[in-house]
This record gives sequence, structure tokens and C-alpha cells, in this order.
Amino acid sequence: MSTTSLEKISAWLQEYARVIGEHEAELTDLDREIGDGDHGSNMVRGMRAVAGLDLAAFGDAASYLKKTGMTLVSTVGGAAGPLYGTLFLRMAGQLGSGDALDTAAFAGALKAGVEGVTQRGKSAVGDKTMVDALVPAVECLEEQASRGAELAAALPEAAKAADAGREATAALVARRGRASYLGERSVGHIDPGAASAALLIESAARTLV
Amino acid sequence: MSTTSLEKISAWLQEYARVIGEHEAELTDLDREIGDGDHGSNMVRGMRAVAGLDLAAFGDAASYLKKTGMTLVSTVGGAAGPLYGTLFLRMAGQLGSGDALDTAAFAGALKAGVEGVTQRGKSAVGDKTMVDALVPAVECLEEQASRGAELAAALPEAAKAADAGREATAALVARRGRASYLGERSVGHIDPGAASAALLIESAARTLV
Amino acid sequence: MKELINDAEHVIFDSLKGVAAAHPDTQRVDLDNRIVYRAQPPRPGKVGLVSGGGSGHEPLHSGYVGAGMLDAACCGEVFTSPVPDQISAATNAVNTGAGVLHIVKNYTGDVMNFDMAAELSAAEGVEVATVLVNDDVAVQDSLYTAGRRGVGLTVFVEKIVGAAAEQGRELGALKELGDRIVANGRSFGIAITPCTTPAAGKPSFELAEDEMELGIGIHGEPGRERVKLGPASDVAHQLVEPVLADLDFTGAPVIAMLNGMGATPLIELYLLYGEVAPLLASNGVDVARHLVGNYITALDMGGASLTLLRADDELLDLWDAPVNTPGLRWGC
Amino acid sequence: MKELINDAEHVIFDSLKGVAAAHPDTQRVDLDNRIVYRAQPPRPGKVGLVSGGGSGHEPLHSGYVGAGMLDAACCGEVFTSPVPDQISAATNAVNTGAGVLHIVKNYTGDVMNFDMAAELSAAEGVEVATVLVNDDVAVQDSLYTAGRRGVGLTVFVEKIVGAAAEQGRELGALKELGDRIVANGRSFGIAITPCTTPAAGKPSFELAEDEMELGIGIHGEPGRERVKLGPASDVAHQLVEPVLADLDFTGAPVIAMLNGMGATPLIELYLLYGEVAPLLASNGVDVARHLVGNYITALDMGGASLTLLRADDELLDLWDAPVNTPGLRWGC
Ligand SMILES: Nc1ncnc2c1ncn2[C@@H]1O[C@H](COP(=O)(O)OP(=O)(O)O)[C@@H](O)[C@H]1O
Ligand SMILES: Nc1ncnc2c1ncn2[C@@H]1O[C@H](COP(=O)(O)OP(=O)(O)O)[C@@H](O)[C@H]1O
Ligand SMILES: [Mg+2]
Ligand SMILES: [Mg+2]
Ligand SMILES: [Mg+2]
Ligand SMILES: [Mg+2]
Repeated sequence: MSTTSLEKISAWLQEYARVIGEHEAELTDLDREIGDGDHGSNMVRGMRAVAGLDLAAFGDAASYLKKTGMTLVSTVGGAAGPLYGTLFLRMAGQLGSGDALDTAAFAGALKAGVEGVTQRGKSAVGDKTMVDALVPAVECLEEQASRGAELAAALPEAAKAADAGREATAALVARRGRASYLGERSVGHIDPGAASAALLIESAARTLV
Repeated sequence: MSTTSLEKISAWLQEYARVIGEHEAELTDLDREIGDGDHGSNMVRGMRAVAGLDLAAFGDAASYLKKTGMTLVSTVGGAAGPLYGTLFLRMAGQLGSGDALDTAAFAGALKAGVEGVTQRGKSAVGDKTMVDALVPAVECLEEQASRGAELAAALPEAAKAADAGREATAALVARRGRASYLGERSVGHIDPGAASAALLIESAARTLV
Repeated sequence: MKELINDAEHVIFDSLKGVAAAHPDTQRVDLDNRIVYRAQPPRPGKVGLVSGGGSGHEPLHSGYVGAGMLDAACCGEVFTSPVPDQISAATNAVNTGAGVLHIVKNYTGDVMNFDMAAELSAAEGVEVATVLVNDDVAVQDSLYTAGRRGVGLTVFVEKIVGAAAEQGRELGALKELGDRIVANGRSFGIAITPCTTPAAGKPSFELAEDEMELGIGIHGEPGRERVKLGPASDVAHQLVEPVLADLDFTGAPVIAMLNGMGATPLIELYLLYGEVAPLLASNGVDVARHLVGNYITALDMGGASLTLLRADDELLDLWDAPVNTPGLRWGC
Repeated sequence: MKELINDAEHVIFDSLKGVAAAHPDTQRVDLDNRIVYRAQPPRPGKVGLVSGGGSGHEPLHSGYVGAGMLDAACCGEVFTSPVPDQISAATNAVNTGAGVLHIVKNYTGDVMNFDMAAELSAAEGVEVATVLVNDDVAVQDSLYTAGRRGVGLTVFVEKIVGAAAEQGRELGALKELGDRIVANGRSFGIAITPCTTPAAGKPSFELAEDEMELGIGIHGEPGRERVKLGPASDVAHQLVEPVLADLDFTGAPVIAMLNGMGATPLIELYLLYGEVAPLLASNGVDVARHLVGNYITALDMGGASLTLLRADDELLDLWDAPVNTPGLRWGC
């Protein structure tokens, strides 16, 4: 993978860190409603650490993504730490060091990452988690890749899919994470992790172009 | 003292119990402002016990007043218990068992009672306590007695004096009781004990006729 | 009114039923008289230790009844001192002939009721002495106030004099010891949220989101001054300075207590102690023993108080002596 | 936001500074890693006991580090589980070669982070076993939830397994013992006022003056149901019945804990225990040991939880064994 890929991935995560900071209160409020009110501060803590990583230390995007995953694991805690950490660690594992960052490559890496999340979280689409935003994005990217779409064109579509997935969590009964304790009372609230995941894909659409 | 005196004193204290019940929240609120918010419930607890005394058990007003004082001491607690208890115990001691309940006799008994309060409380007029309502009432009664006024005519005047004394506590800096901890911050608030004491004299004006 | 109670009128009785159920091995509760005794009566010759006061300060006082501390605690209504008959009953019950020491917090009501009780018990031949605790530096001790309030130092007096009573010291010596502790101890408290008594059903005062009360007592009464609430590092100064200004705490081992007022989480109390401890050290105060936790509370008030005692080897030894009460336990 | 803190971001660090200042004789704090250790490392051959979780539940867990309980506690951010590196560091540090037991409350975050830590430590040759505590009957244990939460029973696991570890039992035996406690213990909690995390700065939920939440956890999360707040006698039923409905607690000695959620005054907790104790008795539950107080809290939440453990002579003996921690102390 070229230096350009590293720079792009870095731009993506810098943007994500900025956006997470902007949405901290919103994420925390969503988590107060059906969780324990810390998702915003958890993500800010983690992404601040990621944004602080020195790009010069990395030879390629894969090693940078790996460090991002490890950084999230060791700074975030809670459910989001291991899950987002696993997402990036698996993306790193999937992205060979020579790969170009095209739609297929990105879709493949994200897919591997999201599979890591569902494995670690024992979760599936419909459980009212971040997975509900991530899986539609992956599926959208795969479909666009199969049609040969450019990443710059594919990502805005994937972001729309993630947003729709996020919105759809409102109607669901939570079956994983803290919100599952609420049973039916979780209905009517958007899942905070789905909201932060949708922001991740939106950030990609703005930077991986 | 005649049975009539016993009945009159009993009517007074029954009325006082009723009035205290009516003003419980008001007294407690005054005490919340410059004390610890219990004067209403303290007085209700005590006067309920007094109202429950069996009149048949007493030969005269003096023994009834004595029991009233003892009942207040053993049910009220706080500052008000010993002080109001002492008031009635000293009144009982002053009222001979044969005395008629005229202005001079009542003034003398109340004066003895109030002196008991100032001794036990080491307090004086101007300290922002119940004494500020009681002393003006005593002085008014003494003056009326010296002019030969009937008790029924004297007591409404005494009640006015007590009311005025209660109102005047608002301007004072407390120097006794809990309100003294507030120093200058006690200014602007009526003393709860002065308020309950004014009710006592008002009750007398309505019943000792 | 948001409380786990049945009704405001029976809070003390109902709560003492719970105390009886909770500590059957070490305490005995006289429900009628609202007195908590040690399960075992004092052994012959031991001076009886009786304290008490308004309820709402738990674990004080009933939580300090047990081996090494009090023989009996008289529980008044919430924030209302107990009554003379009650105190006298407790006094007579724990008198072995060696006399009884009353530990009284300096409030008009407590003082008058304990005085009357002492008279009643004296009339029945019980020798009674009294230690009056008045450690709150927020109150001016002058002819024009009811004097300083008794607050956190009461815990120290009950612990240390309790240990000395256990050793068999005499009434006069215990009173002297108690007076010595009072002479050498000072406290100061702050509140960031008020408390609500069951009877009033309303907060004792209103505080804006960014305000705190300085110099509060333990009855939800407003303090002497309302100021802006700053970071804990400022609050530490606000707690420490009035105490150090009132008495020299250098050159002697000091026993310290950072006490929570009831609703302040332990994590905040530790955080505050993390600010208080270095501040004391930098002022030359050598903290030899300390407590951090809820020891004398004001129902659900949020806030904290600091108590310091200028000690010596004897006081430290008595402090370290075994104690087994619901509120303080060590050495056994 | 009304808290005694410096700033929300440094609450854990700042509070651990206070812990270090408060318990220098018995605890050692690794501030960088936010780990509280016993002052003395485990003696050779003893299995290390490590727990931890989000902060805000004090005295749990750091208050249970000490002789007879934990060797180390890992403190996460408020209501956020600690991270794998941190847990692994604690695990490696208390490993004497006899292995380390993790005591983990069943929350998705805690489970994943402790799992990853166990993998990390295993890779360094440390044998790790885990006891997963999931005692909260308010949550259905089904494929469609994250399973029951770990709440009050955690205190019992830490105490009892801690005593057994002190006796020199092996890792496998300790895990079995822990699992047995989990199989025989149940809890249920209610809240009458919400809590406010430093980071959120807002109450976790809104409750009207006459409402309560049934089936709350320890993170300010809403419960399963919102009902009218009745007298304490009703609340006692609401606490006791779900627990008894879930497991038979008759025919064995029971260890009970009535726990305060943080802001509930002790006087109310005792009052509630006065209702709970006879209710348990009338249901044939023989309470052999009990705690009434704040042992596992949710910051300044008002409310209470009930934990029952169906015990036997062995568990009672281990319960009675000496313990010396800031949060629990007896026998020494
Ligand atoms: N088992 C799981 N699988 C996938 N995502 C999960 C799972 N459990 C929780 N999450 C996600 O994590 C989010 C909560 O993260 P956060 O609040 O940071 O952690 P915690 O729940 O430990 O407080 C949830 O909104 C949800 O999207
Ligand atoms: N030393 C005193 N002398 C006379 N009256 C006093 C004294 N101290 C207190 N009081 C009166 O008692 C009232 C308070 O009574 P109460 O609230 O029942 O007791 P407490 O102050 O113990 O809570 C005050 O308002 C004041 O009028
Ligand atoms: Mg959360
Ligand atoms: Mg009062
Ligand atoms: Mg009072
Ligand atoms: Mg969390």
C-alpha cells in the first residue's frame, strides 16, 4: 500500500476524531437514555489518543490501523473499546501492505473488521448495536465494488446506508449490550454505538476520496 | 382554683394544640429558613400529647399545667421542649391551687413561666427567640392588671403585643438557638419560636374569657 | 419528599426496628425509649458512656454503640435532641455504680435536655459528668451565640474516651480526657446540596448549580456564607484553612477525618482527600491517623467536613485500641 | 453538575491519589495504570485475586483490596470497564506462579476487556481463571440479552473467595467456589433518585416525586419498570419477592445484604431493613449473616438493592474469616 493510503486513512481517522468530539454530548445523551451515559466520553478519549499518534512512525496504512485498534483497546474500555479496537485490528489484518485503497479493498477490510465486531460481540444485525450501522455500509460497498464504482462515489452511498441503519435501530428491541437490560423500554431510542458507527462511515465519505 | 379555671386552661391548651396543628407547616418553614426545619413537627408532637391528657385526672389547673409541662419536656425534645416545658411547669408553680384566674393571677403565672424560659435559655429580649413574643405579652398583662382590666379584655391586647414581638424578630440578629449560627444571615426572617409563642397568647385570648 | 420510609412520624421507631434486626449480636434496642444499648451490659466498675442527639446523622450515635465506644445512644427525632426521660433511662441503665459520662454536642436543645436528664439521674443517685463537644470553627464562640456547634469531633471523643472507659478509668479522668480532646479538636464543613428532613419534605435550602455553602453544620441549616463552587482543589483550601487558622496543628501527631455529609459518593470524598492530604502536609500538619468516609452525616446532604485533632501518644494509643461497632471497627 | 471534583476527565486519577493518601499502610496505588494493590504482595503460592470494573461503585472494588479479599482492583473510568493492558498488568503483578482468578461482573464491556486481558496474560504464561458474576434477577438470562448483570453478589464473591485464597486453595478450587456462590446468589435493586456521572453532568434519568424504578443496575441505567413509590413496607416486598421467586432460599443459612445505592441515608436503609428482615423470616429464609450499608453504589443514586446467598457451613466460615479492607473489616 502506498504512502497515499496511509495519509488517506490518517485523514479519515483525524476527521473521525474531530466529528466524535463534535458529537460527544449527543452520543452520551443517547447512551444515557438506554445505557450508562458514557459512550461520548469513551469515544472522545479513544479518538483523541488515536489523533495523537505520530504518523511518521508508520510505514503503511495497515500498521497505522493496527496501532489505532490497539490504542482504542487500551484507552476506551467498556464495550466500545474492544469492539472498535477489533474493527481496526481486523481491518489492518485484511489490508495487505501493498494494496491500493480502492472500493474492493476498502470493502474487504471493513467487512473483515465488522466480522471481528460481530464475533467479539456475539451480535448480529437487528440486535440494536453498532453492527446495525456497519453491516449495511459493508453490504453497500461490496455491491458498489462489484459494479466497479470508485471509492469516492461508493462511500457517500455507504454512509447513507449506515445512517439508515442507525435510524432503524430506534424501532428495535435491544438484544446486546446494556440496552438489552431495558427490554421493550429500549424501543424508540437510537443506539449510541450505531450513531458513532454511522459517523465513522460519514467521515470516510468526506476523506477517502 | 376552681374547676372552672381547670376547664378554661384546658380549653386554652386544646385550642393551642389545634392552632399548632394548623400552623405546623408554617412553623417548620420558618425553622427551615434559619434553623433545622423541625419546629412545627416538634410542637405538634408535644401539643398532641398534651391534648390527649385526661382532664378527669386533675384536681386543679395547677396540676394540669404541671403535667402539661412534663409532657412537653418528655415528648418535644430540641430547644422547644425544655423551654415550653419550663414555661408551663413554672406557671403551675406560681398558680396557687385556690387562685381565681383573673388578670393579675394569669399575668403573674405567665411571668413566672417566662422567667423560667429566660433562665433555662440564658436568653433575653432582643435575642430573636420565643422570649421576644412572650415578654411583651407579660408586660402588657401586668399593665392591664394594674389598671384593673378583665382578663377577657386584657388578653387580646397581650396577643397584639406578642404578635408585634414576633414581627419584630425579623429585624434582629439571632443570638440564641440555632439561628445564632447564621449571624447576620438570620436577619429578615421571623423566629419560629416567637411565632409559636404568639400563637399561644392568641389562643389564650380566644379561650380564657 | 423522596424517601424510603413508611411515614414521617414513625421514622425513628421504624428505623430502630431495622437497627435491632441488623445488629442483634452486638446491640439491644429499647424501642419504646429509642435507646440503643450494647447487647452486653457494662461490666461492674466500668463508667457508662451515653451519647445521643437528633437522628439523621447515622452512623452517629447508634452506630458507635459497642465494645470500645458507647454503652448507649439516645435517638431523638430527626435533627431534634432526645428528651430528658429517655436520656435519664439510658443513664440509669448503664450505671454500674461508677457513674456515667454524657457526651453532648453543643446545641441549645441537646444541652438543655441532657442537663435535665443529668438532674433526673442525679436525683436517683447516679453520678453524671458531661463532655460538651463544640468543635465547629464556623461558629463564633461568643456570648452572642449559642457557642460553637458540636460536629465531627464527637466521633473522636466517643472513640477515644470509649477506649479509656474500657481500660477502667474513672469518671473524673474520662471527663478530663474528653475535655482535652475538645480543647484540641476543630472541624469545618461545606455543602453542595441540601438535605430534606422527612417531616419538612422540602430541601433545607436552595443552592444554585454553581454554589456551595461554607460553614454548614449537620442539620441542613444554611452556613455562614454562600460562595461559588470551584474545583475540589479550591474546596480543599476552603475546608483546611479555617481549621488551621483556629488552632495550631503543627508539632504533634494529628488524627484527621474527612467526613461525607451523606450523599457525596466515596469517589468524590477520596478525590477531595487527595487534595486535603498534601495541603495539610504542606502546612506542617503530620497526619498520624485518618478516616475518610461517612461518619457523621446530615441525611442526604451533599458535602464534606474536615475534623482535626491535635493528639499525642496517649490519644493515638486509645485511638488504636480495639473497637467493634457498626460504624467503626478494628482490632477485633 | 454538582460534584466535588477538579474536572470530569481526571476524576479517576485524582480520586486514586486520595485512595493512596487514605490507605498508605494497607494499599499501594499504581496511579499510571489505575490499579490498587495490597501494600504487601501476595505470599508465594497464593492465588492472586483481581477484580475491577467501572468506577463509581465505591467501596467496590478498590475498597475490597486487602487481607482476606482482593490482591488488586483495576479502576476503569466512571461506569466504564477497565482496559485489557491495565487488567493484564495487575494480573501479572499478583501472579506468584499459582495463577490468578479474575472476578468479573457480567457486562459486555467488562467481559470483553477481562477476556482480552486474560489472553494477554496467558501469552505471558500466567494461568488465569474467571468467575463471572451475574446475579441480577431483574434481567432475563436469555440468548436475547447480554445476560444477567453482576451486582451485589460481587461483594460476597470477593469476600468468600478471598478468604479461601488466603487459606492457600488452588486456582481451580477457587473458581469452583466462586461459581458455586454465583449459582446460589441473587440480587434485585430499586432507585428513587437517579445518579449523575461527571462526564454526562446530567441525571441518568428523570423520576417524578412519586415514582421509583424497579430492577435498576448500578450504572444509573433505567430499570425494567417504573412504578409509584409507596411506603418502605411496599418497597420491601418489591425487593424481596423477585429474589425469592428466582431461587429457593429456604432450608439453608442465608447471607443477606441490604445495600444503599449511594445517596440513601443510613437511617432509611435501616428502616428498610426493618421491613425486609421480617419479610424474609416470614418466607422461611434464615438470615445467618447480613450487611446493611453502602457496599456497591452507583455514585449518588438514591435507592437500595437486596442480595441473598444460599450458604452452607463452609461459606459461613469463609465469610467469618478475618478481613481487613477499607470497605469490610472484621476479625483483625
Ligand atoms: N455485544 C455487542 N455487539 C456489538 N455492539 C455492542 C455490543 N454491546 C454493546 N455494543 C455497542 O456498544 C455501544 C455502547 O458503548 P459504550 O457506551 O462505550 O460502552 P458500555 O456499554 O460498556 O458503556 C452500544 O451502543 C452498542 O452499539
Ligand atoms: N436559648 C434560647 N432561649 C429561648 N428560646 C430559644 C433558645 N434557643 C432556642 N429557642 C427557641 O426555640 C426555637 C426553636 O425550637 P425548635 O426548632 O423546636 O428546636 P431546635 O432549635 O432544637 O430545633 C427558636 O425559634 C427559639 O424561639
Ligand atoms: Mg455506555
Ligand atoms: Mg428546629
Ligand atoms: Mg431540631
Ligand atoms: Mg460504560
